[in-house]
Amino acid sequence: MTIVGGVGTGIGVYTFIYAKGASYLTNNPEACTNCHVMQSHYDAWLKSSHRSVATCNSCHTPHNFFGKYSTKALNGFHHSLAMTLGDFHEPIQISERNRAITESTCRSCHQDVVQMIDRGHPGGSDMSCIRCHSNVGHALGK
Amino acid sequence: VNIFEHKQAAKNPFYRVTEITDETVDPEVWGKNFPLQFDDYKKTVDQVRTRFGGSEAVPHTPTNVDPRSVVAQSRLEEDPRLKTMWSGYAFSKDFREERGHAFMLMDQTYTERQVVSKQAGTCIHCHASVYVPYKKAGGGDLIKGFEHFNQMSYAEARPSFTHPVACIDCHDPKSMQLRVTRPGFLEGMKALMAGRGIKDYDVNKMATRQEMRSFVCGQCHVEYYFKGKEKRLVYPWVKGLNIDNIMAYYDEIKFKDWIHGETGAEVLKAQHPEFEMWNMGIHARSGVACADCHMPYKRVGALKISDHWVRSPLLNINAACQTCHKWPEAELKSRVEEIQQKTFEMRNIAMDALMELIAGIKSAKEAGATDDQLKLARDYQRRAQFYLDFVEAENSTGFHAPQEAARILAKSIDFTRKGQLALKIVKN
Amino acid sequence: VNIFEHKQAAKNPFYRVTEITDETVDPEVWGKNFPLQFDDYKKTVDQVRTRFGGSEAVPHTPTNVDPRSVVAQSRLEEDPRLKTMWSGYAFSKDFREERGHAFMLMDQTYTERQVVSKQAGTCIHCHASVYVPYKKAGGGDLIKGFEHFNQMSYAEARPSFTHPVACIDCHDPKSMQLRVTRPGFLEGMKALMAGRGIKDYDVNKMATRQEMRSFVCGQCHVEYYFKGKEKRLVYPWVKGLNIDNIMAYYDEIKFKDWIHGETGAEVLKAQHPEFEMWNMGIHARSGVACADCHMPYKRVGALKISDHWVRSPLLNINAACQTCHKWPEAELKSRVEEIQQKTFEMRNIAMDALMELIAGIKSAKEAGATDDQLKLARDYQRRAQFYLDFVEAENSTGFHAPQEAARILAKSIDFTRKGQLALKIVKN
Ligand code: HEC
Ligand code: HEC
Ligand code: HEC
Ligand code: HEC
Ligand code: HEC
Ligand code: HEC
Ligand code: HEC
Ligand code: HEC
Ligand code: HEC
Ligand code: HEC
Ligand code: HEC
Ligand code: HEC
Ligand code: HEC
Ligand code: HEC
Ligand SMILES: [Ca+2]
Ligand SMILES: [Ca+2]
Repeated sequence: MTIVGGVGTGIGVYTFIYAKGASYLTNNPEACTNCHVMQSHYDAWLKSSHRSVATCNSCHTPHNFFGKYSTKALNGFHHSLAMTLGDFHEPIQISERNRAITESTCRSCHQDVVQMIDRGHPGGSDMSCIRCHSNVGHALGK
Repeated sequence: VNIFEHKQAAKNPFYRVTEITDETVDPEVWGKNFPLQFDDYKKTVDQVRTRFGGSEAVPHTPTNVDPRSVVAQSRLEEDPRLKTMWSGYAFSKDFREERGHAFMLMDQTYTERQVVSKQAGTCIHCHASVYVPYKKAGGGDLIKGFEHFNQMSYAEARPSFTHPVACIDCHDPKSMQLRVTRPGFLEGMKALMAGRGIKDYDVNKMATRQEMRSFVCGQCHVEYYFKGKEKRLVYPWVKGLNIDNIMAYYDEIKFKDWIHGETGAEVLKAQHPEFEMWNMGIHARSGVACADCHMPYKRVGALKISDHWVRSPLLNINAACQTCHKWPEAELKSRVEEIQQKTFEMRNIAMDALMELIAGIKSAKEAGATDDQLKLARDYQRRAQFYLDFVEAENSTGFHAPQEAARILAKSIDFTRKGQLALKIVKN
Repeated sequence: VNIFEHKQAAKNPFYRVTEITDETVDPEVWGKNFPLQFDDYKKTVDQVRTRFGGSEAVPHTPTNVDPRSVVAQSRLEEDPRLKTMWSGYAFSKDFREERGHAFMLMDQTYTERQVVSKQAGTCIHCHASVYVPYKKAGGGDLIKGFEHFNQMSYAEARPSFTHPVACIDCHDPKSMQLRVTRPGFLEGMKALMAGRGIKDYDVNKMATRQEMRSFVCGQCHVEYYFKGKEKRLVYPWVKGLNIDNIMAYYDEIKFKDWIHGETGAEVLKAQHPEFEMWNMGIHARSGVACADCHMPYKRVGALKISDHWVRSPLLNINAACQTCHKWPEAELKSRVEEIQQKTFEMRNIAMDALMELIAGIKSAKEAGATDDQLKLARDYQRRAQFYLDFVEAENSTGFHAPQEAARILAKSIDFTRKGQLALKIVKN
């Protein structure tokens, strides 16, 4: 763990720049495909129902300025770290935090539609949009 | 846990034109606030057949005892072997395909089973909006009211109830959150959870929202029996939800529903174990709830709502299945029907086998075999019949848990086989 | 640094350092061009057990007849009932869990079945790289070479083959496209398709790429029999791929594998019908191929290659399943094992039942029952046994088609039941 942290910071910066890290901060989906491991998501996104209405960042960063860039910074760090060490889980899995962000972005765009069904519950409201709509962004495998 | 949850709790998205309280039974009143849901709710009067489900509208000449002008098709006429299986029990006189929720009170009141044998007040638990009448009769205590009606005859209890299952049976009128109002389910789940080491389980406090989307249906779509003289409604789940657990429980308490008319075996009737079977299937395991398929979301104008026209998903494949499965409708339908066809094939094999066992015991009895000599064969009949009936009575024809339904039928056939062998020994 | 390498690798996936032709059998030569695939291919020597699959490395003291120092566990020792089922047949002497492709030629050569009965040259069809030797022996004609070796004894044929299944058996050396090289499969599919109204079906010309990802496995992982004196290898699919079709076919041609040692019944041996079972399951129906699960894509640098370490997907769940199913590994594993456990439960019920039937026929025979009197019971044994063996011999323990496996076992139990009843009539 400690080794990962120490090495990560050093090489991470290098990797970030090498892999066209700067374009990561834009909204252009192609920014994500600078890494080939994102290619299949990009390809699937091109065929998805959201292709013309939402970019990667529309779903993967919170819909407010500070949330967006802090998320990107954090994710950017994990990304270059993972890329550098090359030992991430395959297939790639979304983290809990990023899943929650994605869920919040669905609600942010579709508030009107879902206002009647999206409510709390005493035992916990585990209403998840992607339980049913897992294919909206990019249908992999299916 | 989820970062978006705080915001949600505060939301109260419902615009109300009239006040509804914990005493408002009439769905029409609720419908003033929620016209979209109410409109769909009323559609459960529709009758359309699918290959194995839905229901067929069969004309009926109204009589004094049974004023219905339309009923569902008789299952006894479709398959007379059922009469033999249920010989000596009210089910052998009248058993029909079930239809929409709108009919539940009427169909219970006028089934011929009421005529041939005196039914208990307990019956009402699953065929009417009972929440308010139970609470009233119990002086505010739901359970007391439940016990009160259980001990009446059906005829005595019946006048206190007016509506089939209504909004108040599934919803909290203030928040519109789902809630369970059925004592049978509340107590059944408590027993089940206790068996799993969870004490004092309270469905309404501890279940998640997604669980509730099945639990409100599990209030009624379950196997049950009437316990003791008080005719308390009990869901037999202390040992667990699967059929082996349930059988073990009935054996332990030596329960029987009736004595078989042709063989003298102490037999059991299985009833609509949709909740139990669903629980054994891959959809439950994947977190897919009854409401996901039987009340899928639909869009009305700009709004998404739950379709309150509870019915066969095969009549609504697009909304019920296609959000999760991107196969064409015809393909999805044929996947279901192939599963059902195989279940039906095995059910028929098990049924034919059972008929032979019953005939065998009957003729051994007539030939003078003693109770002692017939004991084993009868015990196998009890098992063979309960296992078969568990799949027969379950209304998805195997779809809710295909492999489990097949496993149950395989065991049924094996019990029959052993019963027939036990008879052979008698004869030799 | 990784990324640098990745980018490099992406540019040129295939370096051809050596020429390979339609006569190059040795995978090591192919491996010069495709080192990644070759590396994985070699790993099939690994032996790891899963709950029901994989294989266990069991030490073996080399002898003159059998020089292997490691074998897989004996299934006969694990379940001695198998010996009774196969009584009178070589399988009752030696039957082991199958292991990786690397062992196929060795395990066939040294199985004790070779010792107790003279095996045919036909056997080699599925246990060696046969493409080049067949073509050579046939003077360029694959089918002629096939016929040539079929009619030899195994011992005579054996020296012409050197490698277990090799690259050339599945790949066209020029394009690396998949191809089917096995006469048994080419002819079996032709017959199957003709039955469906498609004339002159040619796998290598008419199958889609996704189909080929299963067909290359269907070359060997199928039910088969040796036809006539020429011992031609035939896949019994003329009437269709499911067990009812296959049974009907064997009945029509009055085929038997052997006469049962204890009962005298004319019985059949089912063998590894993975292709047939898979075909009856939901994955096949959804277009999921053998290679998707048993040779899933894996990433090596920037390349995605097919994992040529063909093995149990349970040893590789993330690559084999998680591309399609986003459940945690432990959950996926337990889904499979639950299906398998239920299949195993039913298999055991059917097996116990069969043991009783065999004992029954045997003792009736010993008590002097005539062939005529035993005819019906023996016929039911034939059926009960073939259906049971179809699931027993299928190597996924039900996973490839859970409901179908259960249906087959339910029918097996029913055949046994009828067999025992037929015996009862004899006795009375
Ligand atoms: C530096 C190369 C690179 C770039 C550029 C990149 N990714 Fe990734 N991404 C990866 C790698 C490697 C992983 C797997 C890491 C892991 O699982 O922790 C990953 C994982 C993810 C995950 C799942 C893991 C998680 O933390 O939730 C998401 C979501 C994701 N990427 C989205 C994006 C988006 C959106 C962009 C563009 C804004 C992007 N990626 C650009 C390399 C990259
Ligand atoms: C319409 C919303 C949406 C868009 C647009 C979108 N995604 Fe996603 N993404 C999701 C959702 C939802 C998940 C979680 C999927 C799951 O867990 O089933 C996800 C998960 C991921 C993951 C984690 C791995 C996985 O498959 O679960 C990666 C990587 C990813 N997205 C990358 C991208 C990239 C790159 C783009 C742009 C080319 C993109 N996404 C566009 C909604 C979206
Ligand atoms: C940037 C805004 C935005 C985000 C973020 C977004 N959507 Fe959408 N979505 C749209 C728009 C715009 C449409 C098309 C217009 C319409 O029909 O409302 C759409 C259409 C849809 C549809 C109907 C078409 C289809 O694919 O079946 C669904 C379902 C849907 N979105 C679900 C989701 C879910 C689930 C998420 C989160 C994982 C999400 N959306 C995230 C803007 C967004
Ligand atoms: C994954 C989808 C799915 C889930 C989840 C599901 N069902 Fe079903 N159900 C079906 C299908 C499909 C049928 C077969 C309908 C037919 O034959 O027409 C069916 C049949 C039924 C029937 C008979 C309907 C008829 O038309 O005769 C009842 C009652 C029923 N289900 C209740 C339930 C209950 C209660 C639950 C939860 C405990 C549940 N179902 C969960 C899909 C589902
Ligand atoms: C209060 C008891 C009760 C509750 C709660 C209940 N049901 Fe029913 N359900 C019944 C009865 C009784 C019938 C049969 C009515 C008849 O045949 O007259 C029925 C019939 C059905 C049918 C058959 C319709 C047809 O056309 O054949 C389906 C499907 C169904 N219910 C699903 C559900 C689902 C899903 C839920 C939960 C959302 C649910 N039920 C909740 C008692 C209940
Ligand atoms: C635990 C809940 C429950 C109890 C208690 C209950 N029912 Fe039902 N009943 C149902 C459900 C659910 C259905 C619909 C599914 C089915 O028919 O299999 C149904 C269907 C019916 C039907 C229509 C189909 C048929 O069987 O002809 C009749 C009539 C009926 N019940 C009568 C009764 C009577 C009489 C009693 C009391 C002895 C009773 N019910 C007790 C839940 C219950
Ligand atoms: C239980 C399954 C389920 C869940 C959970 C779910 N949806 Fe849906 N959603 C559906 C179905 C079914 C439809 C199709 C309704 C129709 O076509 O009538 C739909 C339709 C939609 C549409 C498109 C309406 C249209 O036709 O344009 C949007 C947008 C949408 N959902 C967003 C969401 C969001 C956001 C969430 C999470 C808050 C969510 N959904 C949760 C099942 C679900
Ligand atoms: C058999 C049970 C049942 C009955 C009876 C019932 N509902 Fe529902 N209702 C549900 C379920 C399940 C949901 C989905 C709730 C969730 O996901 O939290 C729901 C959701 C709702 C919602 C929230 C918005 C939506 O559509 O999802 C409203 C409003 C509603 N019902 C009104 C009514 C009204 C009005 C009646 C009577 C006319 C009624 N319900 C009868 C089971 C029922
Ligand atoms: C909310 C999501 C969801 C809905 C709605 C849903 N399913 Fe499924 N279904 C699943 C999942 C998850 C699986 C398990 C396989 C997997 O993990 O992908 C599954 C598995 C299946 C299978 C294979 C299992 C088997 O028993 O052979 C069939 C067939 C199937 N579904 C049909 C249907 C049909 C028909 C409907 C509608 C009546 C339906 N499903 C509704 C999510 C869903
Ligand atoms: C959806 C995934 C999937 C597909 C498609 C599939 N299999 Fe399997 N297969 C499995 C699983 C899971 C097992 C059980 C492994 C175990 O028990 O360890 C298995 C077991 C096997 C085994 C025994 C393996 C062992 O370790 O003993 C063989 C041989 C096999 N499959 C061959 C095939 C063939 C040939 C096909 C195509 C005709 C096929 N499989 C299609 C998932 C699959
Ligand atoms: C149609 C293809 C095919 C033919 C022909 C064939 N095999 Fe096999 N054999 C297989 C497959 C596939 C396996 C692995 C699956 C299994 O063992 O069930 C196997 C496994 C074996 C094994 C290892 C497991 C065991 O049974 O102990 C032996 C030994 C074996 N075969 C011997 C033979 C002999 C001897 C013959 C000729 C009588 C023969 N095989 C003919 C395909 C074939
Ligand atoms: C030339 C015949 C042949 C072909 C082609 C073939 N197999 Fe096999 N396979 C065998 C034999 C024989 C064995 C058993 C070897 C032994 O036990 O010595 C076997 C064993 C296996 C095993 C068991 C491994 C274990 O550890 O238990 C799996 C899994 C398997 N094969 C899958 C496949 C798949 C997937 C394909 C196609 C991609 C395929 N096979 C193609 C003949 C073949
Ligand atoms: C039992 C059948 C089988 C054998 C033996 C086999 N392969 Fe393959 N191979 C496959 C399958 C299946 C694919 C996937 C092809 C596709 O999707 O079109 C594949 C794909 C490939 C590819 C294309 C890239 C990739 O990885 O998907 C290469 C290169 C390859 N194999 C080389 C070899 C070499 C070298 C050998 C011998 C060491 C070999 N193969 C032996 C079945 C086999
Ligand atoms: C290429 C896609 C793909 C792969 C790889 C795959 N599956 Fe599936 N699986 C499916 C589809 C499609 C269904 C059918 C349900 C549906 O339509 O969503 C399914 C259904 C299932 C089901 C429910 C059916 C049943 O029989 O109960 C299980 C369990 C399952 N898969 C497990 C696995 C396991 C374990 C693996 C890996 C060994 C695997 N799958 C690999 C696509 C796949
Ligand atoms: Ca019905
Ligand atoms: Ca094995």
